[in-house]
This record gives sequence, C-alpha cells and structure tokens, in this order.
Amino acid sequence: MNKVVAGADEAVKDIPSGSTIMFGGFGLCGIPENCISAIVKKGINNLTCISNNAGVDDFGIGLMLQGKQVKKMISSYVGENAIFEQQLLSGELEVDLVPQGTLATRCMAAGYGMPAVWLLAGIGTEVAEGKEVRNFKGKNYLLEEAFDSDFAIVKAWKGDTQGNLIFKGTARNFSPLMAMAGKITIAEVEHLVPAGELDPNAIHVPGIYVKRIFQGVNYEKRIENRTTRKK
Amino acid sequence: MNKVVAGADEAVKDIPSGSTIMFGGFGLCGIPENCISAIVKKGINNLTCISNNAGVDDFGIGLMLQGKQVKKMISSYVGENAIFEQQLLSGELEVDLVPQGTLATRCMAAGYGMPAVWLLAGIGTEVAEGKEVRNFKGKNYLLEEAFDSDFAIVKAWKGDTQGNLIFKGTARNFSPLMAMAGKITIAEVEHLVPAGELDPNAIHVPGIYVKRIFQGVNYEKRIENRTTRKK
Amino acid sequence: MALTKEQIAKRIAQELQDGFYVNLGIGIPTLVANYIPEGVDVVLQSENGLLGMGPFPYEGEEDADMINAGKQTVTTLPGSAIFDSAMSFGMIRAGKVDLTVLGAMEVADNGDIANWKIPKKLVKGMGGAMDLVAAAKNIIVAMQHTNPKGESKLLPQCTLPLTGVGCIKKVVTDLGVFDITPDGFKCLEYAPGVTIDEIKAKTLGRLTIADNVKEIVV
Amino acid sequence: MALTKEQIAKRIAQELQDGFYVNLGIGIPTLVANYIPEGVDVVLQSENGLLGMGPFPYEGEEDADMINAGKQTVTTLPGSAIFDSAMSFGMIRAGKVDLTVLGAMEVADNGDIANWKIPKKLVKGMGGAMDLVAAAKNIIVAMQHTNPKGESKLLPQCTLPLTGVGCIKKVVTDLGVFDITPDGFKCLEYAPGVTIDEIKAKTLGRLTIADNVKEIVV
Repeated sequence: MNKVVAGADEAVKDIPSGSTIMFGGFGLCGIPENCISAIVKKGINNLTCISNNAGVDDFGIGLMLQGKQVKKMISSYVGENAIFEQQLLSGELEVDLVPQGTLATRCMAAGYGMPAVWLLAGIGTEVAEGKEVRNFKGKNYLLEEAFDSDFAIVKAWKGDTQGNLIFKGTARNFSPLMAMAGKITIAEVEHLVPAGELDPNAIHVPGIYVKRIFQGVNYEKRIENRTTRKK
Repeated sequence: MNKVVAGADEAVKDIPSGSTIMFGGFGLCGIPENCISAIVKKGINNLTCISNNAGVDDFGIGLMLQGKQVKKMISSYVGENAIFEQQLLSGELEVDLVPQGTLATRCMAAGYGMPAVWLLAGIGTEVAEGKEVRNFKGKNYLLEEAFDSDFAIVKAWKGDTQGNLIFKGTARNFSPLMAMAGKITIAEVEHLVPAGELDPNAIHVPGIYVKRIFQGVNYEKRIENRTTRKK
Repeated sequence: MALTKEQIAKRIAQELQDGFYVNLGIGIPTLVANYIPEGVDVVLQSENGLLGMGPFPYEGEEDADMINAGKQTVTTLPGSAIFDSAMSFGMIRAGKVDLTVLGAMEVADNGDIANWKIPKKLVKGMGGAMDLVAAAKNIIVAMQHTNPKGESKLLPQCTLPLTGVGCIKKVVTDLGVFDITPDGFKCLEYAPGVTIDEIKAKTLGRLTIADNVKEIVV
Repeated sequence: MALTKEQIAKRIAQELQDGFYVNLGIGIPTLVANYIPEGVDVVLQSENGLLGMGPFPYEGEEDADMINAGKQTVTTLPGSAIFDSAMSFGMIRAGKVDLTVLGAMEVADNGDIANWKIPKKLVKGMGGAMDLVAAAKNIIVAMQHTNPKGESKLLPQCTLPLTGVGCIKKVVTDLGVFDITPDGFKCLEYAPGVTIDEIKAKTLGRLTIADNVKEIVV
C-alpha cells in the first residue's frame, strides 16, 4: 500500500478536463496551494469546482479562473475578485450558490454514503426552488443531494504514509468533509510523517479516505483579512 | 458558565422515571459506570434506553435490568445476560432492534439537527417494514428518523470544565454521537482538567453539547472478552 | 440622538445571559463582543468551525490557520474547540447556539429577513446566513433603521430576495428595540432623544408601541 | 476431505489484494487475518471504530478501551486510526471498505443472506451485519456448506429472516468456492477429495459448475 507520491504534479496528473473537483479551504485558509498550482500548470479546463469560496484574483482558485479553467463554481460565497465578476457577467462562468452549512453537509453525506439529507437552510427562499420540502415534527426541511466529485483535494497540517490526516486550527473547515467525499482524494500536507507518529485518537480523516498524499512545499498561507490588536 | 457537578448523584438527580436515555458504550467498553450506578441507586423506572448493547447480568445496563428499571431497550445487539432474556420472554421488557450503523447514524442525525436520514441497512428485511423506501441513483434507501432523547450519558477519557470531551481508543464508539444527540448531556470523565489543557484541535465533542460534567471515580472498566497472545 | 453602531452593539450585549453560546455576524454584530457585561460568561461560535473565539491576535502573532467566519485573524481561548464545517452548522441546526446576531438589508413585520442579494447587482452568495436564520433558535437583527436613501428597512414585506422566512424575533436599530409579534413590530425601547413619532414615520411595517415603552439605556 | 475452518480462512485470504481495506466478521472470518499472504498489505477495519486492527495484546497488556467488534481485546498498529461508530459505518456505506468477510446461516442463489435471527429462538440482534451486507461493495461468505443436521445452507431461497438482499458475491465453504451469478451458484473450486457429485448433492440452490473448475489449493 503506497499512497505517497512525489509531489503535486504527480498527484494531479490523471485529472482530466471536465472533472468535478472539491477543494478544501475557507477563504484562503487551508487551501491546497501546491495542487492548485499544479492544476494551473497542467492547463486542464472545463472544470466544475466545489469550494466554499473562489479565491482572490491572484491566489487560490482565482489562479484557475485567470487561466479560464473553471466552467462552474459551486460555492457559498464568491466574488472577492474582478476576474470572477467579469467571467460571470460575460457568461463564461456558471455559479451555483449553496448555503454554507448545506454545502458542508452535502459533502459529509457523500463521505458517509448517504444519498441525500434533509436540511433547513433556504426554506421559503429561491434556494428551495424545485426541491422537495417535507415537514418533520412541525418544521419544514429541504431534500438536498449529496455531492458527487471525481476528485477531492485538501491541504492538511500533518499526514502519515497511510493517508491519515490532522488539520490545524480553522484550516480544518470543509477539508475533512471533502476528503471523505471524493472518489479519489488527494492530500497535500505540511508535515508528512511515517505511519505510527500520529495519535490514532486525534486523527480527523482516517487514511481509508485518502488515495494519494504528498509533502507540500513553499506554503505562502496568505492571510485575507489581517486583524490584530496592540500589545 | 458552570458545568461541573460534584458527582454522579448530582448529575442524574433530575432524571425522572419514564425518560428516554442514551448510554454511550460498545459492550462494556466505554460505558458510564458512575451514572449507571447512580441511576440504579436512585431507583427510577419505566426508562427507554438507547444503547448499542444491554450490558451483562451484573454490570452495565444489566444492573438497571436487575432493578426492573427499563421498559424498553433500543439496541443493535442484546441478550448477553439471563435477566434480560427472562424479562423479554415474560413481556416485562420491550426491545427495538436497530442495525448498528443505523443506530449510530440516527444519533448523529439528532446532534446535527437532521430530522431523518436515508440509509441502506435493512432494505428488503423486516427492519424495512413500515418505512419509506426511495431509490437514489439505482440503490434503495430507507428513511430512518433521528433519535430523540431526554438525556444522553457518556463516559469520556478526558474532559474540561467547558464540557469539551476526548475519548480514548475504541471506547469512543457511540459516545460522541450520543453526547451530541441528547437534549441534556451528562459526561463523566476519567480525567477532569481545567479549560485550556486540552488541544482544541483534538476535541471529539465540543463543550456546547455537554450540560454537566464530573470527575468519575472507581472505574472497573471490565473486559468482556479478554484475548491475548503469549510473548 | 439615534444610536451609534457601538451603542446598538452595546444594547444587544444586554441580551446576553451567562452561559450563552453566541454567533455574531459580520458588521455591527461583531462589535457586540466588545460589550459583554461584567460577570456574564458567553462563548462565541464562529461558523467556520470554532467555539470559544478569542480576540484578535497581537501584532506579529497572526496565524493564517486561525480565522473567523469573516476571515479575520483571531485567537483561541482556554476551553476553545475546533471542528469541521458540518459539525459547526450541525450544532446551529440542533439548536445548541443560544443566540445569533446578524445584520440585514430588510426585515418584515412577520419576521422574514433579506440580507444576501440585491437583484441586478453582483451576487456574492449567502455564505452561512441562510443556515443561521433557518436554524438558530433565537435571532436578533442589528441594523440601521433606514437605508442610505432614508427608506425604512422595517417593512410590511421584504422586497429583496429572502434569506429566511418568519425567523427573526427581535430587531435593534439606531432608533429603537423591537420585538416581532403576531401584530408586527412592537417597539419596546426608543433611542434617547428619538420620538415615537419619528419611529412611526420611519417604520413601514405594522408597528405597535409597548405600554411600558422606555428609553434605551446603554 | 472437506476444508477445516482454518483452510476456509486460508482460501479466503487468497482473495486479499495489496492495499485492501477489509472487514472481518466473527468466527471463521476472524481467522482470515492469520493467513494474509506475504507481500500483501491489508488494513483491517473493525466496525466499532478502528482502522488498522492489530493482533491480540500480549498477556498483561490488555486495554479495556481497545476492543474489536467481537469485544475481544486487540491492539493498534502504526498508522491506525480510531473514530466513532457513525464514521465507521459511513466509510462502509460509502464503499471505502474493499472486502467484507462474514458468516451466514443461509445463502440463496440470488445472493440473499440470512444470518441474524432464528424464529422462536431468542433474538440477540443484527449488530452491524445488516449495515455490512447492505453497504459493502464486495462480500464473501465463509461458512460450512451444510448445517449440523446435514442440510444445505446454499438454497434456492432463504428460509430464515433475511439480513440482506442480493448482496453476496462469493461463498467459500468447506466443500468449495462459489460465485453467485445470474444462474445461481457457480462452483469454481472444490475441496481436495470432494467430488462434484457431493457438492451437487449438498447444494439445494441452482448450481452450475465452471468449465475450468479446479481443486482448491491452500
């Protein structure tokens, strides 16, 4: 069982144009920087990306937008960048907006083998259009389908050679859910360690969900909204 | 915000007869020994217990069966004890058998605010009787309702004064799911520590789900099936 | 004098009770954290996956892996817990968060809220707003009473696409504090120097005035 | 000579492929772990929440907090992961476990299985069996070909209450190895010294014999 690959280029080499790919991260926090770069370099296109956000002009999924690689974004909050706006207005880019908790839960459902879930968000709004509504114990819920994806790409803090992953801080966000949801899951990690170094009790994503793992390099970890206080 | 109570007696003091209570544990592994003793001492009855198993004659939920405190068991595997069998045959005890993964997921659903889930287990069997079946992408699923419970009682390895819980080994099992599902969740822990001592990244149940917590005492941690090899 | 944003936040902070788990939205709601009353212990939830959100880090101590739902760098506190986004919205959906405070573009007198989309303007998305308003058990809206054109934001019905239906219980504006009742907005308090007539003039939705209406103390 | 339980386990072990995640049920299936072929790296999943199940602990090193789904004390291995029961069955349901091996009371020639309940006897429950048979993508049944009364356990249809419908792909008994095909059981291999006639006599369900049927080598 060898899940370790040399780097991002090898990890993404079989992703074809037209794929549906999940990208972990919230804003720029916890995004798989290495794999995004490799996909940009590779130049595949016509991609459907499931990701809470779409990066900024010159970082994250924004880089893939620059290269016109993305056909459709499935996100809860987008448009922190001008290229995105321009492609959306010109009709080059399709956007499917999904409430944030619904997005997370539809990813979880896939990883847990549940075909659909009943959720509250969006009842009575345009999000509910065309969806089945059912009342359970006095509250209305929408039937929301699990997300299928050909690939899921996440960045973890630590990972071992068996594919077990641990995230740090709020860089966790959607990443474990997507890692569990992908048909083929690729994990880049800040620290790749031998099997046995991680506490089995502290693992966020068991290795069974991860097909490929590699030691990432040169993380920029850009901060989107730096807020501080004075000492 | 003070969640810490003195001990088991105080933690369970307001549980009335007739309650529905979830008990964490798999077999005798990870069961809330202190609270079970306190409930036995308290003598409430007519209880509905949601627990994967029903203990053995003289330990775990078996002690509550001895005292004829249990009206109904909702479990996946029961009957490791003679008292159980006798009460079942005499009609004193009602049993609702639920596939193990379905039991776990119906607890999770409650903790995640999902009223029902679509699950595979039991399709075409007597478990499916009276339940809605729906085909998603070529497979049939049963609609299974989330479990409501008045109280959830779990044993964790470590817990802090904010109610955050960490489990050890396979004593985790159903416990985090039930801890998240209970209307009122009580956690007994082997090690109660001040807030700040647990790694925020390694917490299995965030304190928001836990109403009462206490330092447990005198854990027997009985082994049901001791298997070893020679050095 | 209408309340300042800080005063709106301060008034909302009076609603906090010891032991509350609270989710604060972006904008005025975020400011509520600065006015938590003495002796009241609340835990802030950030829907990207953090319970026990602490203050901004000291300069130079920012951690790119530690942000809130507004993507601001934040810190943890003793007793913080971190989790994934599904669990985060799970605890909201399950009613474990005691209070949610968020902003709005419009609130209707039946509790509908619109705060995510202006037709013909670029749509950035609802983020977690729809989840929060649909699932939170107790929601307070913090907003200006009127929009920049001076038009009422407290309406008989929302004109913008809805974020949630019948979910708002209380609104705190620069002019007053309002419960949402079967009879529409009920003015409980008015800002110092603001008259009931001014509130009536600036509220398009159904409005009643509480018998014991009083001046806001912040 | 019919196969011993150990030989059944040994034959099933030949089905293991490098990199497989495998769930082994109680009884004969558990023995499969003793015969994993050299150079084949498999990870054992125990449905109570353990991936990377190791051998029994050395005497005196038992940990009450570390058991498998059969409630036996076990150990972890380097690279093990522990999780809750919902995730455990989640990964099974999502098809991440490559192979499940379990025992049965009866298997029908359409792949139905019965292994949890005998009417009029005390019912102990299905445990995780229904979840496993409904969700696992590849299931092998390990069992005796006949029951203690000598009656076939490979049937045209199950007489006992079902555990799962049309889910079994392969059966390994003390007499042979059988695929389940649209034409019923297909005998691929026979135990050394066991004749095809004996297999035919002891199989009540529809049975075909593979053209290249051969003796089991264990």
